[in-house]
Amino acid sequence: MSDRKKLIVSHAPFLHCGSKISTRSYHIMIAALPAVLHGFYLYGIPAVGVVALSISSAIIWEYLINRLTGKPTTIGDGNAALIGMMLAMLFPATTPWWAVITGTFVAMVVGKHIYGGIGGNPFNPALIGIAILTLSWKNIFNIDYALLNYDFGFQAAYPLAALKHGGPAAVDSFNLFSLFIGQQTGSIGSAFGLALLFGGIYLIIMGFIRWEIPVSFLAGLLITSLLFHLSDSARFAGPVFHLLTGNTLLGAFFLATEDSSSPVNFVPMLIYGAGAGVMIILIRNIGGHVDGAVFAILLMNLANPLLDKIRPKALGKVGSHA
Amino acid sequence: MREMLKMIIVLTALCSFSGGLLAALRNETMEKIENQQLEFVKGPAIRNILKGSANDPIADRFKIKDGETEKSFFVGKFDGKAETVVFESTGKGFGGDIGLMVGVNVADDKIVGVGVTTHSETPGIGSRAQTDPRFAAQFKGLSLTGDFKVKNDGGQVDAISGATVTSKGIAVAVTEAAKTYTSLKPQLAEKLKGFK
Amino acid sequence: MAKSVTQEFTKGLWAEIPPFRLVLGLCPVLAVTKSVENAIGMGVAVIFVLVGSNVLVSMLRKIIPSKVRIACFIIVVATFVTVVELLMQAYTYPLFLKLGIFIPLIVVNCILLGRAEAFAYKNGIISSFADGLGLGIGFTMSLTALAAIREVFGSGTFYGNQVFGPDFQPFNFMVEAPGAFVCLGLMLCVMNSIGKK
Amino acid sequence: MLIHMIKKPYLKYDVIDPACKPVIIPVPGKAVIFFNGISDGKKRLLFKAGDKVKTGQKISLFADSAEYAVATVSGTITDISPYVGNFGKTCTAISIDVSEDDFDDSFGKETAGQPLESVRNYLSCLPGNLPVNNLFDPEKKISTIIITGIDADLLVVTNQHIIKSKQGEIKRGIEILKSIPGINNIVIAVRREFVQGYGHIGAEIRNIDVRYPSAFPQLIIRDLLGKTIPAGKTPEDTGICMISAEAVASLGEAFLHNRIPTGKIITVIYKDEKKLVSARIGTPAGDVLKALNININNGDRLITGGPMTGSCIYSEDYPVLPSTDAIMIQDGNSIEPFSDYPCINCGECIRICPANVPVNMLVRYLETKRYQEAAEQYDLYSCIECGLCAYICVSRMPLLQYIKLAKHELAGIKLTEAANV
Repeated sequence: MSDRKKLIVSHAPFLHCGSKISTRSYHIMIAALPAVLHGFYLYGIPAVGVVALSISSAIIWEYLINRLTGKPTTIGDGNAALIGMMLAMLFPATTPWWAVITGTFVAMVVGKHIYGGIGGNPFNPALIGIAILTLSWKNIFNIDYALLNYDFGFQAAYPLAALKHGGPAAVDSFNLFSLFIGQQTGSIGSAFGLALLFGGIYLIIMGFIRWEIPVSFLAGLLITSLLFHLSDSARFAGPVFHLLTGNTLLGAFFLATEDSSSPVNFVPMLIYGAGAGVMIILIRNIGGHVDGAVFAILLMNLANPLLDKIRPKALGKVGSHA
Repeated sequence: MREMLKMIIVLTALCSFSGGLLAALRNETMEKIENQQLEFVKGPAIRNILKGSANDPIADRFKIKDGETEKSFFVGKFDGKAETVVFESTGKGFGGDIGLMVGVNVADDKIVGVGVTTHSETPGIGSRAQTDPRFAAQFKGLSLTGDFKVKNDGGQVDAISGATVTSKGIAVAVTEAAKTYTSLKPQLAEKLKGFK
Repeated sequence: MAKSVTQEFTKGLWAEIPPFRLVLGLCPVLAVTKSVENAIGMGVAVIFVLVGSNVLVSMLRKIIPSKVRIACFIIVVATFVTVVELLMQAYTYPLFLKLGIFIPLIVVNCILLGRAEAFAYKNGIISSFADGLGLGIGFTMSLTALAAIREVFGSGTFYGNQVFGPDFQPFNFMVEAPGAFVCLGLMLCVMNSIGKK
Repeated sequence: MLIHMIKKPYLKYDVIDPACKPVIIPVPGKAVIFFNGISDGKKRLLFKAGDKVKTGQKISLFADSAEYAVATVSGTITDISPYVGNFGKTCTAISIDVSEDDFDDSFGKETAGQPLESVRNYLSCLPGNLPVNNLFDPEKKISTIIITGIDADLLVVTNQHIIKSKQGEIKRGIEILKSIPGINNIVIAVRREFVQGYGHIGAEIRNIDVRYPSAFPQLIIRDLLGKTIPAGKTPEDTGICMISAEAVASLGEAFLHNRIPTGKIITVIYKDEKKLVSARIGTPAGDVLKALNININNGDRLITGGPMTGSCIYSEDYPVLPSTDAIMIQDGNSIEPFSDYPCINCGECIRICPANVPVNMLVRYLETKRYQEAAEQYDLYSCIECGLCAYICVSRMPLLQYIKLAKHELAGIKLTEAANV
């Protein structure tokens, strides 16, 4: 039996659809790219610097943690780069370098690797990073204050801050269409609604994100803001204004849909999305913060494990499920 | 039974020893602690009101019975005359009682200054009553008689923006101080004569 | 095998350093480590109480009946804590104001009852003294280490002195409660990975 | 093969090419027959090396056991040795040096009087694996038989071929099955394309969906009979017996020709091609491939069964068994390895799972070997082992293997517990 061939033995199934984590990460980054490019166009070199620093430092943190914990290097899956990019999209263009590096550190270490790395994080790491930074350095994240030295060809006030301090009357002058095509101030990646919308639809069609979450997210946001607007239009702005300003669209398509921190079953996805949409409006209209997207999504992340217990009955199970 | 007895004896002995030790220590430190409390809780406000006084107002204090309670008065000497006293009064704020030190010149009944000692107001909003010197400064020179009210209620006090309840509480505290002062003035004048 | 007095002392400094190795007494660790000053104050208070209660319990270990030993330990510990509280009020009042409720809460710190039960009740006075002192110093060291990190990054100061110069914008998160948890977790992680080698 | 839709991608079963005819594989020089059960050293062996066997001869290896195998070739026994298969399944391999066919006629003699007795005594090793033990088990109370005219796994077309080409045999087989007492319902599950021509076969014809894995027993029963098999139970526990079309055809053939059939139809899947072959049971896999001029090299994978549920074998000597519907050869270069990446909770498996198993949660428990909780809380036993989750998994986790291993381990625990009580 000397000519016996050495065969590989492994387990079924012997086919794979070919999907990869890296493909997933890079597609999401590509979908977000137009909005980021628009950020570069609006804010120039500083924005490029923030995005580049954020992505590279996120990758470096991931590499260092891999080395420290003695695990295989996982920067190749693109997840670190993706988190860095999402975080950069939430930064104002004038964010100083040390804040960017602290932000990626918090996102990668406190947001992701403390929980065991990819797939284990209960919160969206980028949101953890931005939330902790916002609480620590309010001035950096005050959009009006941060972008003081810029001269735009359009109304330069941060729409949500104007709404918070002046009520709907103060934001009447904003043209909804120019808001939609990105003529507004904000964080680097959040201004260009049109690009975010197309990026999101691309991701849904390619199957990288679940349509249930953004759709219910936007529905929750629109319905709640409409109810507020109808009850007192002198105090609360209309639904379309809320849709097009702040981090709404970025949150709906890119932040709330982060795999590990969002539910996977149908009904929970709807509740999760709608809950985040409703929370945003509650925070914007009666809460203390100017934009509620970050905290609203973090709150719903918290509810995710509980929500995901609502699931269809498995085959061959009798009686109801908890 | 023996064991039981032993348990009781040991516990009793230990408790008595502990109680005795603590009681002795407490007696020993009581005065020191009171001084420390005055120094660190009320001291800053008192010293701020009596800035430039020749004596140590916390050392030079006396007590007068006001009905059931005893009130502490801190004396400040200016130009060799002991005419200024500071005492504490309270009013209801947004988060609870606000302690207010009110300094008054006995010679002309005018307020020398006020300062918040203890409070539990919202940080950054109500707490500005303690930290913002402009709010306290407006009381200076007013006569310590009658009622104090915020301007919304038709009074003379400018409220801190966003902290109307706190401002009202302080106005009430000053009003209280005026009442106390009016009723205790004779005794106060008597005591002050003792300081030379 | 009984250890030498020196060993009893040094084990508290590294091998059994309380918050990190024993994971005991976390309440003050989280609560008072906003600044190095607080941490040292707390540490000194704990050293005093720990040494005192260890020695006293060890002295009385022959007399205390085992059925009521926990009650006796608590009386001893509570006495020392009250002594510390009164002394602090009398001599270091500003520190007392900052540490506040956490001074009386030393009574329920697991380290004290734990050492009384696990060590002092079974060992001689000298060993108990060494054990108490070692663990107390270890506790103070870990508190100070944690406080140093939190204070330097969270307030930009060390023991009240500016570290980074006036342009530094403090990373407030570190001095908030969640920052304490995150910091402690990361330090535990580092300590564990050092311990493994 | 994978059809992309916004919501659910799905895999489709292949339809057999009408022109496809099985290639006859010559009788091999050496054959191996597997016998269920293993010698514990005490039992007296009835056969030994050097004994001669005839084609169709019943081989009862141990003196006091009802188990038997059927020789599918004539020749001399050269070796009897134990063989350990996947998940510790044990059997005894009987190697035979093949000579000229010499048919044993004891089956033909008994059929005249009592067909059912001879089914029970001779036909448990038919091509297609007729579940004789289940059919005649008085405790199972089988009342319904489902004949599967479609293979459960992807790419395999063995039973489709049988349904198309062996109507006569199937008809005869059904007649015999009907004579089993207690059976009152026989259903044939086939693809819609094959429904024609089965009008008077004597059984109800139902068509099944084209989507993988609708030909799995649990799903056929759910879709065709509207019944659910409780998680962890087999169809037989609820009185339903699943029989492959090939087994029914072989049964019919045995009675039509008074001889136990020995040829097995196999789909050989190699690269993008597939071929039907007919080989003697016991033919080593290597001989089948040699006859088709397929070379396998070091590093390739040789798989018995289909691409989704088959299992790897490590030697070309592994023989064709009565249940071997397919042999698949996977090129070493095209092998996509599983990874040790963690689950990223993307939810693809949840959406593709036909049994609604919360795979994302389940795998977190299985990875940490918490099998008991996995079974109680996360529906381990609802899994029908179709392999779709592992097929779609972005992290490329060996999900199906985790699940199979968990079930195996739990069964082991149960056995130990039962032994200790």
